[in-house]
Amino acid sequence: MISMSSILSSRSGLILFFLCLVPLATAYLDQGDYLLRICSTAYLYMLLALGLNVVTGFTGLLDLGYVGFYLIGGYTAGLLMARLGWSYWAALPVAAIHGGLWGLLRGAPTLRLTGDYFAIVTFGFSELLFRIVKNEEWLIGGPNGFVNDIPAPTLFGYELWQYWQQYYHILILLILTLLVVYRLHNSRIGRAWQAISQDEEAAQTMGINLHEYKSLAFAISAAIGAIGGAFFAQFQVNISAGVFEFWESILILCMIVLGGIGTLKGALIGAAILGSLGEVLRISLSWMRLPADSRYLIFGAILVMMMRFRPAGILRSTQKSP
Amino acid sequence: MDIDPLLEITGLTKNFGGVVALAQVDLRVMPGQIASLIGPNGAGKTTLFNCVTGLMAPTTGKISFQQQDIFGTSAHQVAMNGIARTFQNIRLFSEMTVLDNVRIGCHTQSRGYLWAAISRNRAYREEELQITTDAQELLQFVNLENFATQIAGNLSYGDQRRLEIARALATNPKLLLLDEPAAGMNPQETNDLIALIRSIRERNITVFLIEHDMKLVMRISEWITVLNYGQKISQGPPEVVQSDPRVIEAYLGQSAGSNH
Amino acid sequence: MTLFLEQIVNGLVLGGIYALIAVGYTMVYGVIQLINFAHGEIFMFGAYFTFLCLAVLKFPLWLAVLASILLCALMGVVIDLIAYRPLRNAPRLSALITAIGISLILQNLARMIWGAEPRRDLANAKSAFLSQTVIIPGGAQLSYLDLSIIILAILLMVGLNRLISLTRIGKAMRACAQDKMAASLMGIDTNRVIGATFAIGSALGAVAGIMVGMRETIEPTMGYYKGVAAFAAAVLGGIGNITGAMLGGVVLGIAEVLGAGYISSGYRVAISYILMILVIVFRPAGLLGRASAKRA
Amino acid sequence: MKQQTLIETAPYRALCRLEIGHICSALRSSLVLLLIFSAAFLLTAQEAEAAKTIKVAVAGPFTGSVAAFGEMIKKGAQLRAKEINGNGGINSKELELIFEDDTGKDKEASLVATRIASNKKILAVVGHFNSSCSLAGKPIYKRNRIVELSPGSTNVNVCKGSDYTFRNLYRDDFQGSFSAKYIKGVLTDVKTVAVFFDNDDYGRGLRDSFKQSAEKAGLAIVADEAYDRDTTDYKAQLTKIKSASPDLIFIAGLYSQAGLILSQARESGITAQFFGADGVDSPKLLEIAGEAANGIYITTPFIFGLEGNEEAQRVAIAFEQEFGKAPDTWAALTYDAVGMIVEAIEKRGESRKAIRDHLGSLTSPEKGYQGITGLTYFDENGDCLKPAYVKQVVNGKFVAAKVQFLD
Amino acid sequence: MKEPVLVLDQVHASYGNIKAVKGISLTIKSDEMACLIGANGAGKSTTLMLISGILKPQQGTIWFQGQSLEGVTSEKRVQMGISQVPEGRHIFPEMTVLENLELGAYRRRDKIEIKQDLEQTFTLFPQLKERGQQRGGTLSGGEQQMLAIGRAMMSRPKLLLLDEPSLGLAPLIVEQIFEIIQQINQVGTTVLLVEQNAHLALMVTDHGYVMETGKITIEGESKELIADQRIREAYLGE
Repeated sequence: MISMSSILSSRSGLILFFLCLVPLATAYLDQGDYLLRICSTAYLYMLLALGLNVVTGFTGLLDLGYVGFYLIGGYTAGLLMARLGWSYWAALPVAAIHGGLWGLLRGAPTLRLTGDYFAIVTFGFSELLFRIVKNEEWLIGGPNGFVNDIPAPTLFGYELWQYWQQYYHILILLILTLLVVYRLHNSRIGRAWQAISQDEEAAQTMGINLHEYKSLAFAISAAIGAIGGAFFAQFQVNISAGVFEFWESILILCMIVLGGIGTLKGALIGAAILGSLGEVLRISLSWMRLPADSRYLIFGAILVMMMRFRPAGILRSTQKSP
Repeated sequence: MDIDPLLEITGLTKNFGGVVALAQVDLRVMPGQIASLIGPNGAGKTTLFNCVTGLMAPTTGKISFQQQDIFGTSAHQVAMNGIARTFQNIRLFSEMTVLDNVRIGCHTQSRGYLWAAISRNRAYREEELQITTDAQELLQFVNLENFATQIAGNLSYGDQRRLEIARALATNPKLLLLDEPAAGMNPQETNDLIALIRSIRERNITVFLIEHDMKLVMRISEWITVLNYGQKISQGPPEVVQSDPRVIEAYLGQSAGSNH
Repeated sequence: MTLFLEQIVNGLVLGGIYALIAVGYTMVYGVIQLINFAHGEIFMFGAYFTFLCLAVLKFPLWLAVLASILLCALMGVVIDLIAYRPLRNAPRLSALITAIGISLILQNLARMIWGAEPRRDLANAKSAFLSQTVIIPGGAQLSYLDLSIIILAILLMVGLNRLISLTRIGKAMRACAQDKMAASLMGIDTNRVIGATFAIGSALGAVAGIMVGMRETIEPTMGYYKGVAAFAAAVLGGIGNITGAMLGGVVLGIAEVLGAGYISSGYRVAISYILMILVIVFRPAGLLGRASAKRA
Repeated sequence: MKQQTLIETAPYRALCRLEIGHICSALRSSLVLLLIFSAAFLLTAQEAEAAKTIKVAVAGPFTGSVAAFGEMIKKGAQLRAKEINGNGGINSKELELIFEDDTGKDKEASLVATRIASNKKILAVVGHFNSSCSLAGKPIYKRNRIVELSPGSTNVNVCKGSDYTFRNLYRDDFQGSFSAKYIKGVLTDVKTVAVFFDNDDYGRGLRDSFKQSAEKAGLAIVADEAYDRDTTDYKAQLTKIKSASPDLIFIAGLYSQAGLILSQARESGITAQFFGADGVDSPKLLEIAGEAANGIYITTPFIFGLEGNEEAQRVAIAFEQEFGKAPDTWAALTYDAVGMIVEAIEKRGESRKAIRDHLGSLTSPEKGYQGITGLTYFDENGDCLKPAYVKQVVNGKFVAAKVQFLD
Repeated sequence: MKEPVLVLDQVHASYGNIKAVKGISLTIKSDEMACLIGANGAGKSTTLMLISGILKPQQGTIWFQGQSLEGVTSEKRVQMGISQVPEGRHIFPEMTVLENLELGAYRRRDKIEIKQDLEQTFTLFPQLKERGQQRGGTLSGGEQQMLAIGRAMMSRPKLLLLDEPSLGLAPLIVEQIFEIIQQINQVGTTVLLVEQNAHLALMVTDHGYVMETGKITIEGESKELIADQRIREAYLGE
């Protein structure tokens, strides 16, 4: 479709090329793997932020339970691979579809709800899922939602568990997601979402079927979350319920708030900053003999400050630009 | 007349928990007309529009559009059927560009769905091109072509009104409902609006409007319906309505009516 | 039968605590339509402030309790002043996100200052009298502390109801909740009334926090877990409705205890989520609320 | 003209390029930031190259809700390092401990594990404490071929399937069945038992093995209740347990909740004997439960002050001198774990592989490591066969139970 | 010569980009009854909101009894003697009639006189006395309007602003309400009435202002305005 040279000739293409070189550079660093892990985690958060952005950003509904889909994806892929021996490449799309279905299911009763009521239901939903994986040992196979020894994906007989492989893996997933979300955002569907977020009634009088387009957003957002979860399951090898706590939802929300709700760039930047800042803080807080968890204080401060002074994100001081 | 009415409302009633907003209203709009709905504040005019466009569920009655029953149809379906509207207190997608506002109006005119949007196949690209061209054309029609890339919320009041009309036109309606299009406009703007409404009619679109500016109403309407306290008190061509004592009474008070 | 009765008593104690917290959520929602996520944290700080006054400032218990209630009331007012008031005219989601942010800040502030480990200092500081137990008719046994929680909750609820229905400030609160524009046309300083609402709600939350601290432990996450349950109680009773919050608290407390006792203790916490979702989806106005326009 | 720029009449290829450009520009700005952060971070990660030291990581919950365990682990390790360095270090190199805080959460643990494993200068890991954290770190350590020696994880699965994971204490299945046997054999008045367990991996695992053995031993399980760490009100479950009137209540959980359970149980008028597992074994239990803790029996991998262990006495005194408080079980186990790693380095050399080879060779009592907590040697999984002891709270203090039950 | 109670001097106000009031000036003299008439969206209600202090003007000054109202909060204005009956009545639906009236006197501390005023209100609106313990929301439209006026009077205003008191009411009730308004004015309260029903408004008032698209286009003695052909035009487009 597009020739390699045309990509390389553009400045942005060069950046992409540069990103692909990161693992080579880190190979010579003392803690290169660790750095790659941080990068991969940041990409994962970027992917999740893009997914959350579809509902919270594009259609303007505050989703406080996004981690629920992350959880569904993680457990679907994790269980299929660890318990039933599925290949990752089969488990990934199944996880995405499963997540999307739950997005629809969760969406159905909430279609009429707006604002804070929607937020509460999403919150309750993810907390319920959290309880279910924690308690239902027969389903998960381990206590506390433990799924052990999730195998790494294999490609032509090679196991892709090394950090540089994981790095490319998530980078590719991220770029594909970005492509899909970008194209949707700049299409008839994306415009309909935007219209819904600004004025539901006016959108209806434009012939936009509210329920249909909201459901579509829920499903796509959920599927992206589930893809993130599936990646995470094999990345982490062991997953447990504890990973999918409520605060994870808030962290992702914080990312899109920081970058500016409703824009792709904002979601990416917010996730990049907080995804890596989180790690820096974790280390530096422990130097200050403060609990590593206190980094959430800073996330909280970011939410408050952004809403107060820059509701449109760090990049923009005024309202949306095209 | 053997032409069928475009919009026919019979016995339309709307209750809000005991309060009757519309009581047994009968009304017709003929194709190609510029019709008006007038009446004092709180007479139920906007409620009637809301019932027709599906934003409110009427209590009882019959609404048919092109001989098709549209009573209780959902708002988006009404739009798909060919009824477009504007709002009394301008409801643009104010954070989007002017062009995008109109392109959203083109929603009814396009089919592309998930796969098309993701793959950007030929059909999709042609459709997007078509939408953009149409939207451009409509912006020209309402004299906003130079504002296409601006954020709708930043336009002046009169421009916002016209943009809302362009957006409604983009849904390719057969009937356009305008809710107080001249509110807050100065005489010059009002004159332009009259011209605009006339040229909309020339596009074979029937116009049905609510308006308080009587000069405007009397100048362009071919048929006027008057509501008061949710009831139809008069209807007819401007001259007839103007001299109807019930109308004068409703507007100027009892004594003025008898003075006349 | 005794078992059932004891569980009901357990539920009432828990319900009393939930009701006290829920009232804070519901009052604020009633006046400014904001889910004050940080309210649970104020409840938590109520316990920590008392601990602080006891352990560091060496106040006697009664003074520590009083000081902590006042501090929490002040905290509620200050939070409103610096975080919510500037957003009064902003989109509602901004205020909600801010509330979540404040909640995160406060919770982690407590974690930074006092550590994440649970503390029993408050429970150990309570007078020996409160630890004694009493057998009530029917054979159920409960401690004086639990008994006083039930009684105190009832007294405070009755007091609050009186305050809201009879006093000048109470009327002003109701006026603000029903029609803010008309209220300011009456000469009511709406910002001051909103401040008072935060103060009263926070003070009641602090009372609940102190009682939980004496009965259970103090930890930074207590505000979140008990806060969510209490919020569910507020939704259950119809958010914005004070009597509803009281009822919702008691219903939820009993439901939770009976659920843990007779269904599955693993899902104990989940009961509040389930009830909350069911209420929102099927009866958004809550048990006592009238059908109202959808929440925007 | 204006119109031309707005309508995308350009051919598809140009459209695609435009799109890639948009996407990349979005990626670019974020990634530049990401890289800046990473670089800043890397600077902090690269420690100044000090004198030649031998680096060993200690990972545990130094903050968080079980920080009391972490504190003792840290101090135990620090004491051992101080002693070793005081005696001239390892092969005359200084032992440097690198503490990494996993906060007791598995998600943090995997990050910590990557951080440790990717630092090639670190030769081994003492940790993690929580079973879930050890499990989370396991695959990472395995892939990076670095030894993980846990001084506290008792979950059955911790050492399975990895040649690089070891522990110097018993497993939960042993602990569970030991407790059941002890109750049957020593507390002969007990006929009926209730289980109250933490609804997580530790609590559930322990509860399963205890229940099984208890039933086998002929004890009647009259109640089996779970609690969540999120809740601090256990009266509902306790009331239910009380109505079953058991002679003994077995708590499978951690000290903070157990302390609360004890005091709430007393308030509810429960008079049954309590019995806890090693998760309860922390001085903090006494702080939290106060008087209500009196009488509870606790299984533990080690007790200071058992007769005939002079080395342990010496360490206890040294610990108290150093830190001003008495050491607990976990400090002792960590003390030994650091010792084992050091011994491995001394015997086999300064490499990750050498340490693994050494630990892997400790397969029989004769080859085992003799530390203050007893003799440690490993089976094919890396689990070790060590006895369990029982202690009891008497007058607000931990004392060794009168009857130890060593079979 | 009566002194002016309220003076608006070149006041501008807007909502976002939309200019609602474009430099209006008017003077209302003490004990006078004035009206502001005009079509929907002309800016009449906005003008009242500016006087009450609910909205802040962008430009221009409002004077009340010779004192500039700049920076004076709406609460303070009530205390100074400006009281508004808002469009759509805005009574407190969940409170009893009595409570609604009591709230009208929120700023006052003189308990005995409040009681007297309450009695006076009940003589003015006997229906309200019967419904004292009924919730405001259950009243009929006319009763609600009476309650809203009664409530506004409870603050003992010097200037009473009325926003479309006839809105949605049956003609008989409108007549009744207008009679009461006239009574209120005769007792010594200055009244500014905003009305759509032009004739009615001009019949009862001394002075009239006509607003169109944010500006005052016609002003004069009400008696003269009634006969003014321009008003007929504005309303009926003749």
